Parts: sequence; structure tokens; C-alpha cells
Amino acid sequence: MSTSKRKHRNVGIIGCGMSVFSSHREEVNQPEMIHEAVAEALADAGITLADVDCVVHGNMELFEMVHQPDMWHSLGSGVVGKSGLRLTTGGTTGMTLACAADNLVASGLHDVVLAIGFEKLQEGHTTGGISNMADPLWGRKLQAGALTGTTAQAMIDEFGKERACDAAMKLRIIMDEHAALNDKAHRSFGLERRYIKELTENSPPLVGELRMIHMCSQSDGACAVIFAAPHKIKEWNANPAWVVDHETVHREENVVFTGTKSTHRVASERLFARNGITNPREQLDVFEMYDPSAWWGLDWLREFLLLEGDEHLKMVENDEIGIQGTFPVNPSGGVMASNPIGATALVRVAEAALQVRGTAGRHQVPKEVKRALASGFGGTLWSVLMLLARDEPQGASQ
Amino acid sequence: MALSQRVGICAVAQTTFSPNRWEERVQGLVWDVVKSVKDAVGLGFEEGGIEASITVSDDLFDARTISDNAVTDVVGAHFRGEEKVAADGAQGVYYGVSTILSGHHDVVLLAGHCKESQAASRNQITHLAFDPFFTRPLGLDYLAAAALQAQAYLARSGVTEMQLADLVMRSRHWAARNPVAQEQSRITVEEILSAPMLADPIRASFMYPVSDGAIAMVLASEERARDLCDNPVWITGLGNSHDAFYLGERDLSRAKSLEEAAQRAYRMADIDTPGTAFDVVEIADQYAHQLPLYAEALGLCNDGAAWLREGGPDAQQVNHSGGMLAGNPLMLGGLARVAECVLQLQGKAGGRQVPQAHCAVAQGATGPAGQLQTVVVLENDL
Amino acid sequence: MTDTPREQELIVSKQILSIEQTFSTGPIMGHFLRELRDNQRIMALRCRANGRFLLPPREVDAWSLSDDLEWIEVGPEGTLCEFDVVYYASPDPLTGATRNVPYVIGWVILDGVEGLSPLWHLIHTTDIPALRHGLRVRAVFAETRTGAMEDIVHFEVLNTGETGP
Amino acid sequence: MTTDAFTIAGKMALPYQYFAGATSSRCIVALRDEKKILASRCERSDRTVFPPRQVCDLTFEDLSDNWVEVSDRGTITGFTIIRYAEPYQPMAPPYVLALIRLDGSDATLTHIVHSEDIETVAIGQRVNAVFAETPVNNILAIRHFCCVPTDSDSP
Repeated sequence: MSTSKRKHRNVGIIGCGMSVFSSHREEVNQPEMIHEAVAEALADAGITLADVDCVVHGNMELFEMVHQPDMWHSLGSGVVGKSGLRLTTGGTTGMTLACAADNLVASGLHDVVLAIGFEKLQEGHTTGGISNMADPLWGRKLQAGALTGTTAQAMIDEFGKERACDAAMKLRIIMDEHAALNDKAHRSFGLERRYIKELTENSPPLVGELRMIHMCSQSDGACAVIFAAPHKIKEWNANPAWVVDHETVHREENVVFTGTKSTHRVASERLFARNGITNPREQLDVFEMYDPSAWWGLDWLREFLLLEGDEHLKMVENDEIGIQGTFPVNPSGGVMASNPIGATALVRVAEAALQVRGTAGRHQVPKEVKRALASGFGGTLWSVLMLLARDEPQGASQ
Repeated sequence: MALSQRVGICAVAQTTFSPNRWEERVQGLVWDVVKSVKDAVGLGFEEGGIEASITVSDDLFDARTISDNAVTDVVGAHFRGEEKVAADGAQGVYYGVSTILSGHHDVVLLAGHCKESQAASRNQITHLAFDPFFTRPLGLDYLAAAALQAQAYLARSGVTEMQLADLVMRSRHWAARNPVAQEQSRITVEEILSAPMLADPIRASFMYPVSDGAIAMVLASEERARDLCDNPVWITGLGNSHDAFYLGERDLSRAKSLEEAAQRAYRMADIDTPGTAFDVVEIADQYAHQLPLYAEALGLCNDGAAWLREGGPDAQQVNHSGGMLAGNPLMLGGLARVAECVLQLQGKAGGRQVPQAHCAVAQGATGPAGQLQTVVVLENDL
Repeated sequence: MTDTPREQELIVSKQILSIEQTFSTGPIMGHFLRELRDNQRIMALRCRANGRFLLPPREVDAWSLSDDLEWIEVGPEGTLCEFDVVYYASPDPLTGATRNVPYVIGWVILDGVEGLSPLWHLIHTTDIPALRHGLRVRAVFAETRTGAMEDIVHFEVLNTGETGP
Repeated sequence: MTTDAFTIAGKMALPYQYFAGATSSRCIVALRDEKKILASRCERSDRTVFPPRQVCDLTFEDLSDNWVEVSDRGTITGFTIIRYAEPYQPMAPPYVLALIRLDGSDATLTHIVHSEDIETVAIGQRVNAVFAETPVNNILAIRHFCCVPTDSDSP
């Protein structure tokens, strides 16, 4: 796993599309919402449906209770007459789709692959759907979706209640400020920094110190990303974000929050070792993190960036993670702004690609982006990372 | 375009298929086959061993969000990579090959499971594949869709009910020689034709039986495959294709997406004359009429009725496994076909062995009336 | 055909979708659940390869990939190592019914378990603010037991004043 | 075989709400209130399709305002007789489920066909739509299609 891999051929992201993200999409059905993202991705890439060879689709069946939804969704995905694959892995689904699209192009099996992540959470019961991931014989009666207060409690124990709560809320406010710059964001509340303590205290608790305001949104939405082979990128004179590498780290079925290194840290260690990254904060220019809550986002900064002690708190306290900061995190507003679960991790890849391609518009970070990192989260603390770059990677065998 | 290198299948294992494996959870079924293939290639999940796992299962069949989370432990995915293909298992082979050809992995575990017996009925699951406003209210499910397909195909081809009955008997004949097959007992024409009509022209005896089971394989790059076993089976062609969703917008008497999938796979494998190219053919015949229908689309014959009359299935060595009519769960239909091809090409097919088999084709289908079709071409070193 | 979206009726279909299931325990969970039901005993599996305890027991130890496992009786008392106070009312996906809140979920290291292998279950308390790591708790078994996790109704907090390791 | 294994009866049950979207809603409302069948027309693929759709699945042309009213009469192009029972079926079996090509178009939809003698239903059978008497917000706003004599009503 830590051995250096030689990619058969390079793969670039040349088009990104997102539907409107909202909790109310009564005006479109599922394939129509998917089509919004697909049409935008094709337009962004400057190609047409005829140029696409293969469509990779993913979401979670129980959120909408549609079996093998890529069948019905072919009405909006463009897959008819083309190759198709469906992969799903939970919250990481979007990132798995990106890895799959990268594999399918790099393998030579397809030149142009369209990855589509999707969820229409308004059509089902999100927390109930997530609770269904627990074993029916032992955890399902207890599980409350993806809600847990254990990270909040651990951070309070480690850093003291006031500092931990303020840092979590500061991160939440920064994400809200970013979301205000992103036209696609589902929600931006206009949270004000001067009310940091009141915002925490006045928000209803969900589980322990995890409060409503800390939690990600519940969104309908689709994301489409187009991956292409080098000769197509040249032929179309496209503006690519190159896929450098990716790493998937799952964890056992039973959730135990302690006792091992985090999957995030392990994924980073492996990915960074393969790609010569010794100082991620220096060598990476922007990070799109799958941050399901302010507490997890805060805690995971330390894990993904291989930090120790309270460095991650300082990054937040000193505004380093802001769009103007030295290490911008989620200039899109992240998952607390928009969370159509099966699309969410693919949105992280799309947003990282937009930053690398310099096409993020109002939420483009104001510095050169040579390398961007994107993360996906799901399952029982599963982690997937993808590294994107402005310059074409060297060393592909073809 | 031809594949840049070959990917080898080094080991396969299947549970016996059974109408109700009530005594095992899916974890137990999957562990049985994973352990078997892992031992066969002498690898674990340590550095230099199996690098990643690809699983095949379905959240609705498992009644579980993230059905692959249930098998994380038994596919060796703790602190490692696992990706789930939520479609017929032949799609898992398709994806598995791409993870190796991309250069990302050298050795990959593929493990699929499905317990059809868990839900009250399979139809209640496949009903939910239909859209909520225009097709679900009509009570559509995959059985109803297959019946419309069967009616259209029989009307066009002239294949008779008696010919379908012969196919069921033929399935039982071969299944009796396949130790993992579910329906091994002899059955008479009278029994087949007196089985209840489910949806004309599909009788209960023409439909694949409710089945539980698991399948695992080890896939490896050309270089590693030769180290891992003496006779790897090479994947030389892959193709898949989607048809339209609404049944009224397809010619149900033909399998257009299978024709396209086959063309893609054959182009890759450099096969010009599919009618004579294969020593082993494995077709995912969820319903008896699909065997001749899909044989036409695979280019094995032009006229399914004549092909059946003239002994085509025997001459072209189709479904010596017993096929899906002998019982495989829906998610594993194509994967079981690939598994049989591997066993045949490795000379491990016992009493159903095709002598001197060199080239095989396996087919799998996903969705209503085979909307998504997958074709895999396999060869051995001779 | 000139309707604006605002004026247009948008059709919605609301339903509860339900499919009856027959869940298998398999021999491992089956043994665990039978012991709960018949003997009010909590049985863990210990992996002979690495000594790790599996609770609830599973077919294979995910860390060692070994299925060489032995049964060991643990509990019924233990120590609370983590807990969540849940205020959010979510539906029980096995029944569709909405759960009552607040309730407490705890991770309990049962006596006899070596290492960090907690059992996840409900914690019964009338004093949520008093909950803390290290509290001693004990499994309370149901009068009528069916061979399910609910054969343990919950863990009750012991008023020993004692805190575990 | 002795085993500690046993089985537990359970269910998977959750609430869902599906949205038809603006395009399909327009069609369903027309079926329900005006007893009209509105199909979508794609000039580029030269197809008239029912169920309607916002975009053509083959060409990606925007069809959201490309409505054509099609006939409520048609011809059976394929059928089956459903004889197995499931709780979600629209009526007690046996009943005919058919593919029906509507007159004057290539729009072919799936629907139920009512017949005095279902065993005589065949390809080429002429049918017409019978609309539901009470409002229904899906395809069952057409209650079913009914067989009509072939010679009296040629397309």
C-alpha cells in the first residue's frame, strides 16, 4: 500500500457540474435533478453527451427506496447506449465514484467517464436511512443516524470546554462565510463571529454537545464530474485538474471510537508517502474536506494534516483555514453548507478540481492552486482521499 | 481497443447455492469463499498480499444501508480499501479489471453475496426499481418485465413452450454435475408444464429459483497472476451497455444492450466470429426464454428457435454449470457465469468439463428485462 | 403550457414502504443471543491470534483475519467508557415508530473483557448530568426474553460510588 | 445439522415522499383533470414518448415545453397476464399488463388492460383509455385500457 504505483495513463478532470442544492426540489424528479448536474458538467467541459463513453453512478438505495436506481436515472444520466457502472460505499460513495472513474480512464477501458453522485434526501428519512446501516440484530434499535457527541466530548476533555466549543463554532462560522460565496451552497445563515458563544448556547442539542448548528445540512442534489484521458484533453484543449493519486481506508464493522489511529490519519500517511508530501500545509494549497459536523471537521484537521497537540485549533483560531488564509479549507462552505449524501464526496472532488482549474468563481482562493486535496467520509469511520494537481503527473507508463 | 495487458483470475470459490441458507448470516457465507480463495493463492492482506477488495451486493436485498459494511471484516478491509459494485457481479469483474489495468493495484479480491431468502419476496425488491408515478402504480417488477420480454421474444422467434421446457431439463442435467448447483434433481416435462403460470408465458419452472450464496475470486495483474497460480484464466475482453428504461421504448424481442456489450467485448478480445470462437458459453438465464434470446445477441446464432431445434446449446457448450435456471441469486448471476468459465478453463469442472476448452464467454444482466448487460471474454494459456 | 412553476400543482406521493424480512443470526450471533435468552449470560469471543475480544461476537476478527475464536463469559457488570445523550428523535427503521428522547447510549467495557472492546447499549439513568466515564453499570435482563439484544433492557448505573479503572 | 443459528422476523420500513417534478406533474394533472394524454416530443430523435420527460434520454434535448396531446386509443404491442399476487399490485390477479402504442404516435406505454375474457387478449388488440372517476395522482388516473372491437376502430 505504501509502495509507489505507476499509473497506466494519466487522467484529468475536465468538467464539473452540480444541481441546485436545496431541501426543497419538488419541481424535479430524481433523473431530472441528475440531469441538471450532467448538463452543467458537459457544458463546463465543452463537450456533448456523444463524447462520453461510460457513466458511473452512485447513491444509497434506502434513502429514496429505489432499487438499482441507475436504471430509472438513465432518463437523465445519458447512459443509454453507453457503458455504465454503479458503485456505492455509503457517505464515501462520491469519492468511490471518483476513484472508479479514474481507474476506468487510467486502465484504457474508457477515454471519457462521467461520474454521477446523487441523493434526494427530501424523498426519504435521512436519519432513519442511516440507522439502517447498523446490523439488524444488534445496533439498529440504538443507532441515531450519523449523530454522535463523542468527538465533542473528547475535545472538551482535551482542550477545555470554552476553547473547544469556541473553536468548533469558529470553524462553523468560517464555513458559513465560505458558503455565502458559493452560489450552489444549500444554506448560508450569515452567522456572525461576535455571537460565537450565543450561537452555541442557543442551538438545540442533538447528542451531547453536538448541536443542531454544528451539523451538516440535509440536501437534495446531484454532482457530475467528467474524467478524460490525455489525448482527449489535448484534442479538446481542455483545462484539466489532473488526478495524481487516491487512497481508500475502511474500518471494521463495529464502531469503536478509540483504540486505533484514525482512518483519516492512515489515509493521509499513505497518500502523502507515495507522493512526496512531507509538509502538507506547505505542499497543498487547498483542502476540500467531507466535514459532517463542526466538531468532526475540527478534530479531523489534525488527523488529515498529521498534526499534533492543538495545532489544528490554532489553525482555526488564527483564521488560517479561511479562504484568505494560508491553508484554505472548504472554500465551498463544505458539507455543513450542502449535503446530498451520495453526491457529497464527489462535490469535494469537483470543488477541489474547480480550485485547481481556477474556475471556482467567487469562492476561488486568492492564491495559486497547484495541488488540492479532497476527502470523503462514510461507513464506520471510512476515509478516502484524492490528490489533484495543476501540472500533469510524470511517470505514467503510457 | 485491445487491453493494455491481461488480467488473470487466479482462484474462484462459490458456496453451494441453496433456496434458504437460514443458518448463516452473509458474513459467514462470504468468509467461507474468501478464506478459500485466499488460501488457494497463499496470500493474506499484508504488504505484498491482496491490496484491495471489491464487493458485490445490494442494500435492498440486504435490507441494510451500506450493505458492504456488513462484510468489511470478512473481506479484509479493516484499514484497507473496499469498493462495492451494486449491480450484477459481472460488473464487479469489469470494475476489478479496471483497478488493475489502471496501475493502481496488482492483486484484488472480488467477493459478492446475496440472500434472496431474506426478504418476503424478490418481487417486492425489484418492484422498487420502477419510477413512483408511471410504472410502480401498475405493479411492475422484474418478473413482470421479463414476462413482457418473453412474450415479445416468443412471438418474434417462434420458440415454443416445449423448447423452454427442454431448456429446464437440460439445466437440471448439467446442474446434477455441478456440486454447487441448487436444482439438481431430475424434472419431467409434465412437471415443468404443470408448474403454475406466473405471468404468461413464464411458468414458475421457467424462472430462476430463490437462491442464497456467495462467490469470491482473486484477480491479478499478468505478472503477479503467474506467481499466484499455475493456470490463471485471462480476461481478454469486457463490454457493457445500457438500454432505455421504459419497456415501451425498447424492442423487447431483442437484447440490444447485450449486442452492444458483446461488440465491445469482442472488439477488445479480437473475436470476429462469435458463432465459432467459444468453447464455453455461460449465459445468465434468469428465465428460460433468455437463453436463446441472449444467445442471439451474443452472436452465437441468428435464429434462436432453429438453434434450439438443432442442438445449439449442446454444440456450443452453453451453461454446463446449469445456468441461472439451476439457481443463483440475482446479484451473482453473471459472477457465477464467470466463475464457471474459470473452472472450465482451468480444467476443474469435473463431470461437466468441456474438453480442451480455451476460450469462454460469460454474460450477466442487471435491471428490468436486462436493461444493463455485461459480457466478459476469458482465455487460458492452452 | 404557460403555467409558471409557482402556479403549477406539483404532485407528491407519500407512503411508508415496508418489506418483511427474515434475519439470520448465523451460528455465532445465534450462540450469543441464545445465551442471553436462556441463561442471561453475556458471551464474548476472544481471538486466539491476537487476544482481542469481539462483542458482539462476529465470525472473524477483523484485525487478525482469524476465525480461531473462543467463547468467554463476560459481565454482567462493567464500566462506562463512552456515552451519547441523544436528544434527536429518529424513527426506528425496524418498525417505523419514532423513538422517545432523550435517551443515553453507552459503550460499556464489561468485566472480563481485556482491551477496548465495548458493548454498545442503552444506559438507564434518572440523572443524565451525573453520567461520566468510568461509572459502574450492570446489565438488566428482560423478564420475557426472545433471543435478541433487547433481552438486555438496558444497563443500569450502580450506586457504588466506585469508578472503574 | 445442529447449529446455534436461528432466524428473527423483522422488517425494513421507512416513510418516503416522492416528487413527480414539474414536467410529470403537468402530465398527471392533465390525465386527472382533463382526461388528456400529454406526451413529450423530441424532434432530434424523432420520437414521441410517454411517460413524458423534461429532457430526452437519448439526445438531451429540452422537452419540458414540447408537449403533444396523443390519442387515448391504441394498439396492444405486447402483453402478459399477471397471475401471481404481490401486495403492491393495482388489482387482484389475474389481470393483463400490456404495452400499448397510442394512435398517431410511437408513444408506447405500459398499462393494465381490462377485458371480459383476459385469455383472449392478443397483440394487435385495439384498446382505449378509461379514466378514473376519482382523482388519482399517478398513471392510474387512467384506470385501465379497455378492449374495443378491431374492425369498428382502425387506427
